[in-house]
Amino acid sequence: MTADGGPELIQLLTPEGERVHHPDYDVDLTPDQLRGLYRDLVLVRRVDSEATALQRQGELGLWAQCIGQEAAQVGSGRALAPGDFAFPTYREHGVAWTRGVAPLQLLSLFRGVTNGGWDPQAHNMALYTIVIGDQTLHAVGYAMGMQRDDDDSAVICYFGDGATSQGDVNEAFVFAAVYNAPVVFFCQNNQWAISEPLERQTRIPLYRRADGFGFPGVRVDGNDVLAVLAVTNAALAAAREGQGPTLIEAFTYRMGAHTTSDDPTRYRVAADLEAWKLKDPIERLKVYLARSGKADHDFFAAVEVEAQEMAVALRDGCRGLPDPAPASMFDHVYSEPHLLVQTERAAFETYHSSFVGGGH
Amino acid sequence: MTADGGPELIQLLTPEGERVHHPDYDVDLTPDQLRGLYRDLVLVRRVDSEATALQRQGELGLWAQCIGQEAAQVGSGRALAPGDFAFPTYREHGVAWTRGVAPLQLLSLFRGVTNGGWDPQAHNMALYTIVIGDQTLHAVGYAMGMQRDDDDSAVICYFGDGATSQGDVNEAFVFAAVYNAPVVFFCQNNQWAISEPLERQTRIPLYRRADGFGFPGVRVDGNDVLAVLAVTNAALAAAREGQGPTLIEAFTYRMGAHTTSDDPTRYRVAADLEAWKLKDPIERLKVYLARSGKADHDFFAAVEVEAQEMAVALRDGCRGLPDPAPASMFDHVYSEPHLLVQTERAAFETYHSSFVGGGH
Amino acid sequence: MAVTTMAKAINAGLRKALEDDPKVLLMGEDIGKLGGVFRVTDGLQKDFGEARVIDSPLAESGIVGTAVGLAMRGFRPVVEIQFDGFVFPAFDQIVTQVAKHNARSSGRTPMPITIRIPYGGGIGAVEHHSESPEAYFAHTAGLRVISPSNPVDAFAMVRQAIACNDPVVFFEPKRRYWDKADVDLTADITSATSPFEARIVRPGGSVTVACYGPMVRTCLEAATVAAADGTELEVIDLRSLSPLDVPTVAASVRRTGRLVVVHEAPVFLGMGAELAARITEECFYSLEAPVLRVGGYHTPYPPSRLEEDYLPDLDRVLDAVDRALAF
Amino acid sequence: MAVTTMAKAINAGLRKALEDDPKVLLMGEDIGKLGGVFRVTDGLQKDFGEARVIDSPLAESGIVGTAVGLAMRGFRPVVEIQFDGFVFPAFDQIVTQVAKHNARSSGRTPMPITIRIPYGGGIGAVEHHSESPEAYFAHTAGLRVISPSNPVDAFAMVRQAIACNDPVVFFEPKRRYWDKADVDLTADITSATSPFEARIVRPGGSVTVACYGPMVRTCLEAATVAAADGTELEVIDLRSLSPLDVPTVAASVRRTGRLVVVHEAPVFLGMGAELAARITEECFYSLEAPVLRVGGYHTPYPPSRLEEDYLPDLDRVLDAVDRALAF
Ligand SMILES: Cc1ncc(C[n+]2csc(CCOP(=O)(O)OP(=O)(O)O)c2C)c(N)n1
Ligand SMILES: Cc1ncc(C[n+]2csc(CCOP(=O)(O)OP(=O)(O)O)c2C)c(N)n1
Ligand SMILES: [Mg+2]
Ligand SMILES: [Mg+2]
Repeated sequence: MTADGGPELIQLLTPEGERVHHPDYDVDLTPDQLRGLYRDLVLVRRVDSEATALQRQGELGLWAQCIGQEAAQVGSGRALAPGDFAFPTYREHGVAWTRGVAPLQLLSLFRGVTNGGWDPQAHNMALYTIVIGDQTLHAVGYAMGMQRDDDDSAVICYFGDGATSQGDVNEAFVFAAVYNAPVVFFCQNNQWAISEPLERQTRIPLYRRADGFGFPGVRVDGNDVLAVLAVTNAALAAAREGQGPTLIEAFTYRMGAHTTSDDPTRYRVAADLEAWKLKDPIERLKVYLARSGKADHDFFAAVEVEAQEMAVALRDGCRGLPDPAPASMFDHVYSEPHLLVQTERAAFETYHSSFVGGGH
Repeated sequence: MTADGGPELIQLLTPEGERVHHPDYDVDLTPDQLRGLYRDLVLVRRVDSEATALQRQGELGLWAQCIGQEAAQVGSGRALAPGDFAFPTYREHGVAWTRGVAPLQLLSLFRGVTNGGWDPQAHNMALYTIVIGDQTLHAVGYAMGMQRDDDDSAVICYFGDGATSQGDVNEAFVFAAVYNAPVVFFCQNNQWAISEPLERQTRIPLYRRADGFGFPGVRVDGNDVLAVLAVTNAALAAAREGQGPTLIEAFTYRMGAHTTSDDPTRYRVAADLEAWKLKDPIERLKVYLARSGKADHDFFAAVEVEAQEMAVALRDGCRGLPDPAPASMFDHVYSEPHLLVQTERAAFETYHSSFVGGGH
Repeated sequence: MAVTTMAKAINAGLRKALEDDPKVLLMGEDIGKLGGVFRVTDGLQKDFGEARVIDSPLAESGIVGTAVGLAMRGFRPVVEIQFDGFVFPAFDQIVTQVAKHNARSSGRTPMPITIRIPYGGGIGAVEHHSESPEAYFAHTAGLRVISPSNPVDAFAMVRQAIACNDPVVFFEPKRRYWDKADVDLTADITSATSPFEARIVRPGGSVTVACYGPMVRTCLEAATVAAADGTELEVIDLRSLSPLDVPTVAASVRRTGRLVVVHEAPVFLGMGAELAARITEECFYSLEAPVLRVGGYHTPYPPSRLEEDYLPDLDRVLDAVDRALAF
Repeated sequence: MAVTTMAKAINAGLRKALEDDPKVLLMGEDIGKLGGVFRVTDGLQKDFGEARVIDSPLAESGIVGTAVGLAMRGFRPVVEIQFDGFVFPAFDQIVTQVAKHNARSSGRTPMPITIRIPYGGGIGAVEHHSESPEAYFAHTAGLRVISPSNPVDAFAMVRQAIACNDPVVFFEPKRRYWDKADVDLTADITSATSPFEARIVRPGGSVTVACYGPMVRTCLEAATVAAADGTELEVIDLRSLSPLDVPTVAASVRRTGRLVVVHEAPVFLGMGAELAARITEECFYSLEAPVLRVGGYHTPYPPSRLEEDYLPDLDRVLDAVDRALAF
């Protein structure tokens, strides 16, 4: 498997920031829209680096960095219509950004004050899913629901290269194909599943998995926000038009550790990271914007200022996140009364109140 | 999906018994070997029909008929070398036949005197697996064991068209591809998973599933014992030579009910069955043998006599199968002593012995 | 009122649910044209169409996982697992997603999913077709687990399960599918007893016998025999395993002083263990004997020719009753 | 003797098993180059090669399912499930195949598979990384389930699990991975106590406290505090959950008259239920109080900021002890 993605890689912006053309895919964006994407990328990266820092300071239990994958996430997220619905893994901070989920809501999960964090309906984005692959079936079911509602929206479903080995993901392919569900499978191939390289999951490029299930698969440069946008647009359009699923493999790289608990120096060489740094998704858009005169120094500076302000607010917000009330763990186990939970809750509260006046 | 298997169908013997040639696959069999295959097919069908009758007479709890699939099973089973290992579903009576498992051993399972029935090691064939798809991973694991033993044997793994939807089967494809395991995946596409037609499992031909995992897939006429033999030979050879897995789709038809509990008239039209009867695996070989002078009337008659004798013996054997001793259910739960099982067994035996002298 | 089998009563209940709420969907293997291997969904696809009564690919995790997505979209999926032994491929989706999603989303995305599972033995089937896996589900917070024992309850309880906003694992005692009773097929569920409450199906003062699903009939038969010997069994049909109606059982035990719990599932960590622990704690001073348990052994379900030796029967229930009385 | 953490003790045990028997294989996610997310397999791939210490695709059913095939071929696979909450995708292979295959084959094809699972909470992790699913496995006939509580036992028990011809689910209390003890890394397993026996880790006459895995340290700490108040706890480390060493607990309860069972797993249908039922049956006339249980609640494992409220701690153990004594 070629390290550069091979000839099948769809690209509209080279790592050097040169705008290139592709026979099948294109986007036509206004300078405003292009600057908007740049701003997205920068702010998402800032959320990510800020959260990483907060974890180091003990404010978060864990953080799963998305550095390097911003273009894949922002490009696909920005392709969505408001009525579309996104199913993320635990790393789609850039997608969450495009769905209007406040960064602080993401942090609340990694801080350990909630196992959720936002209202899925309010953002048309499901909660983060930690058990690898589970969400792919939810995505297909949701898309089947859209079919039944005669809603011509579509679903986008995120997962990683490692996830493609899970049975559930392949069952999702089966169901989506059989029911012709309006779902776009968006696989961010960041080359690693924790310490395991792609070769532990497949011997052919991942986009070709779709061949086995009878729907189209494409490989896009995941560090090229324009190409990702174009390819996702096309796949969503196909889904809306009743052509069923598409698998998009966004060829990218996990520039950070798997999570803040991980130490990638144990299993990968520094040279790889250096090579991928040259393909950075933000840098190439910046060069393109600057060279083409679509953005100037003032714009870039303003985005920096905005990022800085957001970071400060995020830090303060995070430190101020209150711990949930202890008894809240009993709150939503069921949505209707359940005798055992009621009994245990009462005992819990009695026991706790015994400490108020002194206790043991 | 074409009902006749399409142009990709590999065939060496037409439904009319005409020997045809294929650019990639062939077999060169002696008349003796050809007659042997015919005998296999006839005896397997007789086992099947006899077992069906025994079920109707209340001697078996259930029977899963293999009628119509004899060529797929015998052709692939006869391709195996003694050191190869077969993983069946619950319908591979023809494979069992080629592995030397006595038909009565199969019946013992369906009679309910055992959940197993034979010694897997003695026949290099695993026990029947009822939970759909589970055995495919066992097959890959076994093949990984062969790799580690530097044994250049191969594994063959059977499953149905319905099974291809299971996560486990797709995980088996992943593991086999990643480890390049010497395993032949043999899918008998008999067009039905109980009442569900193929279209509920896939929208493209099943042999193409392999494309998604990066190994070869072929579709063979599953009612053509010669083609099945040829194709299986080639796949086994590739596995032995270190080329890893192959997926064979044997395009065939379940001529009977799903099992003796099933009533296919509820979900499929009689015309289909009639069309498939014209492609019967036994008939075409008989025509070929007779026309080419490789077998004569005496041979066919002798096989009939043998089948008749076997049937009588099978009936008697089945009726004579003793029920297991009640306490035997505790025998092999563990292979080393386990306190709870010992305690329960002792109580069971005490309780039972209380009935001997009268009891309640 | 109509004399109806349990299978037909559930069919009628599903039909009513489909009629009453356009968001109700059925999904499973062979539930459409075939009407299910036990014909429980017979005729429903014909009447409600393929979009609402869905024959699925052969993949249990897929069935339950897509049901989760459908529930997120506002549907009320009712999925069928063809046999007890085939629920395990879906176990991850059930335990990880179905059970936990309401809590994870702070109640924003409830999971009104009904998982129908024919369970238990006694029908002479091959391996994996006779198991009683209910304890796995009852141990799992976020799931409700119920099981009817007769056609009347089956008709009401399946609709109540579907109407419930929480996920309900609905265990159908397959060997009682052909049991018959008079069922009022016009009854509405607002008047029915809560499915999460136990019911005393036969009052008696000597020994309390708690059971559910297929064992209720067995225990009622045992009670008839015992009565002839002058022992009055109070038979409680638990109906719900999560929540477990401990107060009803405890009140009975306070009267009788003795409890026998009966189920087909293995005794070790079965429902009887929980009931024994809880009743002993609640009724410590009322108990004249330890809670005794009758159930399956710590073995895989045996080949069918041995199932009569494996399954609790009238004699084993009476034996436990005798032992409880002898304490 | 060397001061060794539990994680390192298990590593040493795995190393010895690999050295002693060429049929032993390790398989799992990230166990090779990375040495496992907890470094329990650190260095083993380097020393034993990729054919014996296998980084697997990201698929738990695949890991366990291929292990079944390897076992059929005569290997002794030791598989790692990365965290407790990720065992469920493999549940079907474990319950349907690993557990039942020896019986199905009448003992001809045993399943000497060890399934290592780091379990339990207390490490501030995100969802699915802190669960205690042991009851699901202990309820399953055909599996053995054990859990060490300290480095010395961990070193012996992991080797005993691998040497056992039955499948063993080996639960590693992850928050005790860094606990240290003197471990004799030359000790051989023939002299070690059977892993299927409980051990009295602190004798005492007032109340018996049965626990296992991560809770043993907690209960020992509680015993120290109780002793200062004049209450002598007899702490039993169960070590094995299937089989459960009931005789050792019963003998203790006959002396103390009181039993408290402590585990992190939810109380409802947890190991405490079974122990309560069995001990009450065996020691009915010795018990001066009902068996009391301390454990997790019937809720999903809460977000980590609440885990201290969820997990049994010294105070909750002492509270139960007080309640038992007050009966
Ligand atoms: C079922 C399951 N098994 C194992 C894990 C532990 N785990 C968390 S992330 C991860 C690797 C995922 O790799 P990939 O799918 O490529 O996504 P990435 O993290 O690279 O974005 C693993 C093994 C898990 N969360 N769920
Ligand atoms: C996991 C699981 N789900 C459901 C079943 C019930 N079942 C038995 S056979 C069968 C259909 C299998 O179809 P296919 O794979 O095509 O094999 P065939 O029976 O046609 O040979 C089903 C659904 C099962 N045995 N296992
Ligand atoms: Mg990855
Ligand atoms: Mg089929």
